[in-house]
Amino acid sequence: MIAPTWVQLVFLACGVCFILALKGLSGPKTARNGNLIGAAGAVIAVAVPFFYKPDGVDHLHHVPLILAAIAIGTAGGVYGARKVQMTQMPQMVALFNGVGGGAAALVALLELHEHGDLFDWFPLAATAFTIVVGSVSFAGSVITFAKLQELMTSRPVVFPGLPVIFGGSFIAAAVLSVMLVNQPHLWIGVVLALLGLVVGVLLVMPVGGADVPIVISLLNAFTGLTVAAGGYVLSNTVLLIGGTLVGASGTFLTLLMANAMGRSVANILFGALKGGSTLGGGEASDRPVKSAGPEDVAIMLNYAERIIIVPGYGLAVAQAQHSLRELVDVLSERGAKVDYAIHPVAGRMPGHMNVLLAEAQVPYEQLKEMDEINGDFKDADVVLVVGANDVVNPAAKTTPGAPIYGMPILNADEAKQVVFLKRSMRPGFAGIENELLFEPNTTLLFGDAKDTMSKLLNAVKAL
Amino acid sequence: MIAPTWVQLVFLACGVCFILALKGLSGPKTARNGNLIGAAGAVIAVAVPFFYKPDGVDHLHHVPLILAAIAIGTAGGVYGARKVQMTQMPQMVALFNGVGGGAAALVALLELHEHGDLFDWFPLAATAFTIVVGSVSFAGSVITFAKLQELMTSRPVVFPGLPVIFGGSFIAAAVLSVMLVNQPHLWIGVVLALLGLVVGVLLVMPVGGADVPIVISLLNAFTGLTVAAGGYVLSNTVLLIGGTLVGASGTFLTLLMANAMGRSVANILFGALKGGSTLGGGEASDRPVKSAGPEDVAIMLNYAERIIIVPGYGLAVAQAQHSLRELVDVLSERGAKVDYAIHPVAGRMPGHMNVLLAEAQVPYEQLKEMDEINGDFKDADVVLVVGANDVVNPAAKTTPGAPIYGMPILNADEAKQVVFLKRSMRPGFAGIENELLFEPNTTLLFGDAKDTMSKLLNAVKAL
Amino acid sequence: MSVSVVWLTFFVLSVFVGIEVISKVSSTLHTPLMSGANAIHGIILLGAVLVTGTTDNTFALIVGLIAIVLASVNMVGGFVVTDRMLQMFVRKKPKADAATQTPGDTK
Amino acid sequence: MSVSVVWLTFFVLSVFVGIEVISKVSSTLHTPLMSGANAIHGIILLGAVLVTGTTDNTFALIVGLIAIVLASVNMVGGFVVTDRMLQMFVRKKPKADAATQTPGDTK
Ligand SMILES: NC(=O)c1ccc[n+]([C@@H]2O[C@H](COP(=O)([O-])OP(=O)(O)OC[C@H]3O[C@@H](n4cnc5c(N)ncnc54)[C@H](OP(=O)(O)O)[C@@H]3O)[C@@H](O)[C@H]2O)c1
Ligand SMILES: NC(=O)c1ccc[n+]([C@@H]2O[C@H](COP(=O)([O-])OP(=O)(O)OC[C@H]3O[C@@H](n4cnc5c(N)ncnc54)[C@H](OP(=O)(O)O)[C@@H]3O)[C@@H](O)[C@H]2O)c1
Repeated sequence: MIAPTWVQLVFLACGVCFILALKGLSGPKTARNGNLIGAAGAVIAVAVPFFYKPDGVDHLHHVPLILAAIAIGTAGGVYGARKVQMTQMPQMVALFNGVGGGAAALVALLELHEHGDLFDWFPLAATAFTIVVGSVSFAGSVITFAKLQELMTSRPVVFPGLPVIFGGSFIAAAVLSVMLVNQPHLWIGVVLALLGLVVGVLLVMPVGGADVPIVISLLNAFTGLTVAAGGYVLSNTVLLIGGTLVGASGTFLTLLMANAMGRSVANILFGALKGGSTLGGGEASDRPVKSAGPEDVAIMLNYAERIIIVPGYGLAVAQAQHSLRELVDVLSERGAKVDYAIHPVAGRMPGHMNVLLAEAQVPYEQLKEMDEINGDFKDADVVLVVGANDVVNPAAKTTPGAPIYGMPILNADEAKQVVFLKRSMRPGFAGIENELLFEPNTTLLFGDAKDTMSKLLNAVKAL
Repeated sequence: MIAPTWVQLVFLACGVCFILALKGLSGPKTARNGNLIGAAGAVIAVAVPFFYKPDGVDHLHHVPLILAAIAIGTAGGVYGARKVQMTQMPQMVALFNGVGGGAAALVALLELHEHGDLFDWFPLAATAFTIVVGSVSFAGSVITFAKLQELMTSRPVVFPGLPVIFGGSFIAAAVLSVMLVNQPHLWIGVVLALLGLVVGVLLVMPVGGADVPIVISLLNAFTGLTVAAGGYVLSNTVLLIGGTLVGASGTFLTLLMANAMGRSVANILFGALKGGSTLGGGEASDRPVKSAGPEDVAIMLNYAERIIIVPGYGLAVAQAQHSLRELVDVLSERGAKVDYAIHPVAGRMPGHMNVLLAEAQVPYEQLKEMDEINGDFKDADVVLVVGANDVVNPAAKTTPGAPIYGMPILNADEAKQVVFLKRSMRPGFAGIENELLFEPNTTLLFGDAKDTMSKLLNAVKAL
Repeated sequence: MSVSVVWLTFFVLSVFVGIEVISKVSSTLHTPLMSGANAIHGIILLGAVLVTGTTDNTFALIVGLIAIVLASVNMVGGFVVTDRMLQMFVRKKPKADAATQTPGDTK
Repeated sequence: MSVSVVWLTFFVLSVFVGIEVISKVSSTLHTPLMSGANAIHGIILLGAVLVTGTTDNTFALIVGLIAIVLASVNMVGGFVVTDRMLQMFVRKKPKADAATQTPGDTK
């Protein structure tokens, strides 16, 4: 497809928009504008084919149908994006990523069907890559979605023959790709797509508990690379640049995230296959703990000078962030120094907790990152752990073999008093018991966080 | 020039080396390896043409002569690079940059001579650009060298007709470039080169005192862009990528530097043309000051608990950094807390002071950047200003119109005692008087820094 | 230059841009960044439109339209959801004293 | 794609790489960075070699040889002088206590 020069220049400009978008998205002040620039680039790029004669045809065919399809997709996308709760953001990203991967695979299949016989070996290899990896991304994202939405167990799913089936599908995909390069038949492409789906499912199934969001990020990078390969097949710079940007930055981001959890990506993906260690307990223990009512905790907070809040996923689920913000305001007014300690993987995705607290209008300055505040815990009078668990679990330091072993944690155990707000003795996402719950200076305040938090707020106000 | 695929791949790899080189050079731990990777890429790229058949000719002609020329250039470059003193680094960079720009202009002239009649308008425009800007870079760098090496006055040189001549040459260059695009005659190229030389001289002449190093950085970026344009003319990726990298990063670096001096680049280049403000005094004043001997200063230092050293260009000229390091070691041993406050433009180039102190093996941790230490001056018992002047001159804050007005400075004036080591009452590079010298809590220790520093060291040791 | 080398060069340069441009991101912004990047690869919509609009085979047309729907969900939904997340970061203007704010807006 | 657009794309991407790659540099390293970048544009030597080695005109040959000499000074000198500067940064290994060092090596 040779496009006229002005089209090529517009596409280059759209590629630049994507660069500026990523650049913007990596700074808090510029993030929103960055996203808008990216959207502008994307919209312009998509509008272009309606205004020139692509690939020898005198005009774009099926324009009404295409516009209708875009309208349907847009409506669905906007609806989903508007309705989703902030706690469900990871699932949403996974789903959007999956459909993108699926679309890339379909585009590659079509291109194979239409022009495959004219292709050289290199474009054919890129086509095979796009079909397989796009399907992997699609199927993997769907499973990820199911796990996070609790449509299926979030624990690792492993069965005896899994590594064999996985390896077999992988090899079959490689062999078929080579076949496709030699003879560009559509059926080979279709089989490749099906194999990709199998590989995608098998890739994500054994990934357990705490690690699913890393997989989302990885699949996101995969989709980026498939789009880049698709751009090569279609000779389209904007697809190539946009896809490559996402592929490269996504891969890097995945490494950053895995790093924040103290894990390697290989370990996350294949750890469960080697058996064992990601399979934590999961049932509630009945060892004795110290529990208290909101009034007792209120008194404790009232006399504390230095308070650190550790918010976690449960805070978000309970939608207790607004009452928490209010509680913090009251306590600060009374002279206590209160900060939020944000663990990088608190919540279900890195940076997720910041989004949730930002939603509740917590001032940015009160949010302290882990490295910044970890030294302060030993001076804290009270640490209030609201719906968090794994991110303060000392097993990460003390129990080799625990699924979170090696992950840096917040040193809540060093504080004078620790108060947990949770509903039960059930463990967190990683499925392992938290020794800190049984320590003598730990107090539990049972109940749904939203409910206990407002009781606590009233009790503090009453003092 | 269509090169075989392997050559193109090698060139791409060399381009990647340059990227990695710049990346490495921007971190202290990786800098040296980065530079070596860049050198490796450059050497490989230059070796390539000896191993394939460029441009239809069956082999590279004149190989012995070319190798001889490379040998001569290498010998000269290595000799210069080895012999230069660290204080003269800015001149050396200027000179190397200038010859690079000159080479680019010559290459473009040759290309015009050999293939100009085959060129489209766009390559011709690029050729014109390379010739003009390469010559500007060459001439400008030579003048810069002369100014820094004190072969001519470092004060701004302005004469009445200057803006007119400058503007005229500029317009003439533009007109001739248009002519060249229409009819690729060699003589037009030669005239363009001469005009470029004139523009280069006139561009740097009026830049005065403190600002010359910014001009080096700017000319460096110019040369990068000419090399990029040359790469386009020769259809050579490695020239294009390497040149563009330098052009872009050099421009950015120039802005960073100008920012550190609190000036705009336009103001630096054309400030003097508008007349006036960059023309400081330059003669020594004879207002009364308080001076003292090394013994008095030694006693002062001996009883100080918090000492901050402000090193400047004079320290480097005097080669007193080694005795200074020794003095600091002795004082630290006796329990004082001593740090070096490094102004970003102390010395003659940003970061220059760090190089000089690193040469004297001052430990990295004792070097504090301006923002880091500026709050500490008010607690300092003694500030020892060694061969520095402008970077502690309060005129930057108090005297609008002073050449350094707006530049952030080190708050030495807030300290309890200030001691200056300098030879005379003469001003610094910017040519303006320093009020701080006349303050009641300022003491002057006159003499060459190397000499007074060792006397001071002995006096301290004797206590 | 051969076409494949040209594309390889685009690819290599874009890899560096992609990595360098985000290498300073703070973990606060990981989620919106991932989501924004996710929206960007929705540009596969352009590919889907080009392929669908140049075919005359009914089967290909149907598959192409499905690809368009999927890709638009990715692209449009991605940008909208990212914007929704980022709105929250922007809303917080520096207040004189966080503790004296009115508690309002508790959903 | 047309050749000029290809080169323009290379240029644009390289501009971003160039800026992003150095945007984290601390002012400590400005001087070596400038010097290293200066050495990199010495790659014009490659251009000088290519032009000189494909001409048969004596005048052009002489000019080309001059260009080669100048460019090699830029390239080789640039890398060597940068290395010399950077050696100083590397030499300092963390010492137990800076104050107890032997003063030696005062030139
Ligand atoms: N953010 C990321 O990037 C990322 C990525 C991958 C994995 N993860 C994983 O996600 C986990 C994050 O740790 P976390 O400490 O934030 O969460 P967590 O360990 O999953 O703990 C959440 C706690 O909240 C409690 N909870 C749930 N709903 C509640 C409600 N309505 N009211 C009160 N409490 C409620 C739960 O206890 P009850 O059931 O007893 O109430 C649970 O103990 C880690 O395992 C991390 O590795 C995060
Ligand atoms: N680093 C950069 O990036 C950069 C870029 C552009 C411009 N500049 C300019 O360079 C200047 C740097 O400021 P600075 O404070 O480092 O230097 P400065 O203002 O030039 O002062 C140097 C002082 O050292 C004294 N001195 C010279 N030789 C000496 C010797 N042998 N022994 C003792 N003292 C000696 C001089 O006084 P006596 O003659 O009385 O001895 C002079 O006052 C600023 O104006 C800055 O803007 C720097």
